[in-house]
Amino acid sequence: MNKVYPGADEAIIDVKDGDIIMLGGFGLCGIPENLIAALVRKGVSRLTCISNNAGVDDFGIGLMLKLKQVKKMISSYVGENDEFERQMLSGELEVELIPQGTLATRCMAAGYGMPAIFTPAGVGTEVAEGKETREFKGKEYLLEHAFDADFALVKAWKGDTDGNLIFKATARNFNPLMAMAGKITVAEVEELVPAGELDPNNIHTPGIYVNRIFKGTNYEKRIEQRTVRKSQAGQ
Amino acid sequence: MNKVYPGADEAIIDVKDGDIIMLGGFGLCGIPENLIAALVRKGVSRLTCISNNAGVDDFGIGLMLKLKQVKKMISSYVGENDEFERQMLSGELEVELIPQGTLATRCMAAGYGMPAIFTPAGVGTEVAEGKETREFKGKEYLLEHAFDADFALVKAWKGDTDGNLIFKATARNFNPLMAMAGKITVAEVEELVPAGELDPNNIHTPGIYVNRIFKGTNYEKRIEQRTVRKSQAGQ
Amino acid sequence: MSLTKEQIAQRIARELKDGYYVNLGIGIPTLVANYIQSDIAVFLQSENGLLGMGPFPFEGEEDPDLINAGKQTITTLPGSAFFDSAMSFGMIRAGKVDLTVLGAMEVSDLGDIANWKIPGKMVKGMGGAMDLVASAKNIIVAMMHTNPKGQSKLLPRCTLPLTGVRCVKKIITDLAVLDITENGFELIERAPGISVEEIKNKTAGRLVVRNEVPEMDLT
Amino acid sequence: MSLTKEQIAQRIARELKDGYYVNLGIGIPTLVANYIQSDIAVFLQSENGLLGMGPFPFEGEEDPDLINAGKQTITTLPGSAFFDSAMSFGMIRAGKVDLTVLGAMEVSDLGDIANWKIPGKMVKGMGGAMDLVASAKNIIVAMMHTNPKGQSKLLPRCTLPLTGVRCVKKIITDLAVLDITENGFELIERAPGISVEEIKNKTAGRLVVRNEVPEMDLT
Repeated sequence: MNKVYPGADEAIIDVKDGDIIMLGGFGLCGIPENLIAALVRKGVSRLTCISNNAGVDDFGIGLMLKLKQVKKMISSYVGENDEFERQMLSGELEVELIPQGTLATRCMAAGYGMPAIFTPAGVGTEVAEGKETREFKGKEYLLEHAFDADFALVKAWKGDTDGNLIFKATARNFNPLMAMAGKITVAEVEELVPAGELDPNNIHTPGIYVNRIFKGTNYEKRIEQRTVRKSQAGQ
Repeated sequence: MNKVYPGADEAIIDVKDGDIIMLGGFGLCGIPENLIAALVRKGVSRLTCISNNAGVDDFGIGLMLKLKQVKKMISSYVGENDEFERQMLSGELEVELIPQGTLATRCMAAGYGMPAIFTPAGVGTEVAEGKETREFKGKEYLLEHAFDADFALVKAWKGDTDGNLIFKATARNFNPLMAMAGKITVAEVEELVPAGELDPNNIHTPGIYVNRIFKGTNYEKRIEQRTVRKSQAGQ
Repeated sequence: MSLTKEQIAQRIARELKDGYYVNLGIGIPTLVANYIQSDIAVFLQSENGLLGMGPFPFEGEEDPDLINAGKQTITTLPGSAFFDSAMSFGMIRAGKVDLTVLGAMEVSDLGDIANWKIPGKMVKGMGGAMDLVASAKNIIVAMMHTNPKGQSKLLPRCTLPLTGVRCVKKIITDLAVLDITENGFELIERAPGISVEEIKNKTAGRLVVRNEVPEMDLT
Repeated sequence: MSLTKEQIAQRIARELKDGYYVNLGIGIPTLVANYIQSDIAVFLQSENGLLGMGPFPFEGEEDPDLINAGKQTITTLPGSAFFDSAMSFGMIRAGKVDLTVLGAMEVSDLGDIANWKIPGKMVKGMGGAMDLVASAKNIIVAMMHTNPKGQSKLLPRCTLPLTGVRCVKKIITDLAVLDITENGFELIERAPGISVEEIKNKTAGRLVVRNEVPEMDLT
């Protein structure tokens, strides 16, 4: 058994036009940079992408949008991307906006073998249109279904050769949830170590959920909103 | 704001007769020894206890059974306790046996604000009697409701003064799930440190879920099935 | 005089109590963090997976792996914890977050809120707002009393697509503090120097005014 | 000659493939771990929260915080991971566990299994068995062909309360290997020296026998 791949191109060799693909990250934080670059190189198209955001014009999923590789985006917030807005308003791009917690929990549901979950998010709004509702203890909930994705592409901080993953800080976000949810899960990691080097107490995603893993390179880790305090001396 | 209590007795001062109480642990592994001892000292009765197991005759929840403090047990496996069996067969003790994954997921549902979940466990068995079933993609599931507990009593390895918890090895089990599920959650820990000393990346239960915390003492950590290989020399 | 955004944030900070877990939305709500009283402990939740959010980092210490829900670089405080987005919204849905402060385009006198979409014009998405307003026990809206055209944002009924229904508890604007009651917006406090008359004129929804309405204390 | 429990475990071990994630129940299934071929990598899942279970600890190295689902002290192997019980059953429900091996009191020729309760006599509880049989893609039952009274445990219909319905794929007993098919138990292999006739006599449910039935290879 070998889960370790030489790089991103080999790890997504069997992604096909029309596939449903989950991509981890929140904004540009914790996105699978190497895997996105490989999808761009591969030129695969008509993809349905499930990702909290859609990148920015020239980074992240934005790179795929520019090349019109994406048929449909399923996201919670897409406000950082002009090309996205243009394609959406022109009808070139199909967009399904769903509440962020619903997005996260529908990923978790897939990874936990739960076909559907109940959430109050969106009750009484247009998100609820056409959806089944149900009352529990006087409160109304929407029935939302688990996602069904062909691939989950995630980015972790550290990983081992058995596929165990550890994420760093808020770059964790959707990554462990999507890692559990793909039919095939591919993880790119900043540091790849032999099985046994990670503390089993601190694993965020057990290797059973990860089919392919490789060491990513050249992480740009672009910051969207660089906010700082004045230098320490000024304090 | 102070979550730190001097000890178990103070931390459960407001547990009342008839309360619903979750107790973490799997077998005798990771059980809240100090809190159970305090419940015994306090002598509260008619409790409903939600716990994967019911202890053994002279340890764990078994101590509370002996004193007839428990009106009802909700567990998945209770095969280690003669007094339990006697009380159950004589009708003194009400028992609800539910699948272990259902038990775990109903705790998680409470902690995640999900009123109910779907699981295939128990479909077609007596566990399904009287329960709503529903088919998703050709497979049948039971609708199971989130637990509603007055107190969750858990045991962690390390904790900090803000209530953040870290569990050790398989003593984790139900503890983090129940920690999320109690109206009031009390954690006893082997090591209590000031906020800031635990790595925020490795927290299993964020402090938002923990109302009270104290340093436990005199951990016995009894082993139920001591299984060993012959000494290393013999290998 | 109507309040500045900073002053709105300052007034909201007075709603925070010791031990509160608080989620602050983007915009004015974010500023609230700067005015938390020093004698209380408040834990800021960022829905992208953090409890115990701290101030912006010092220049040169930004970590791209550490951002808030507004995608701003931040720091952590002692006692912080990271988690995934499912747990983050899990604790929100379970009502563990004591207070949510967020901005709005419109609020109705029933407590409905609209803040995620202007049909045909702006569709950025709801992000975590729908989850927050559907679950939080206590929701305070921070916003200007009127839009740039001078039209009231406190309406009998929202005209924009809703984010949540009957969920807002309190509104703090540049002109007033108002509670949502069965009878509509109840005026609780006025901004210093702002007359009840002006607030009446700029509130399109039902407004309840009882006796004396004190001025806000921003000292 | 009928197989010993160790030999049943040995035969089951041949069903394990490289890269498999496997859950082994209490009893005979636990013994399977001792016979995993050295040239394949198999990960043992223990539903109390561990992937990568290792052998029993050496004397004096037992850790009360590290046990398996049978409450036995164990060790971990390199690449192991701990998690909570919800994730444990999450991965089970999601079908990530490739193979589940468990014991049974009765199996029906439809693949139903009963192994958790004898009304009026024994009620230990189902533990994780109902979750496992409801979710695993591949379930092998390891048991004796008959009960201590000599009665068949392979029945047309289970008489005891069920653990799961139409879920068992294969049964490996002290006498035979049988697949569950549309037509009932299909005899795949015999224990060395055991006749088809004896297996027929000791199988109460529908039994399908095609042509030659080879003896198990336990070498």
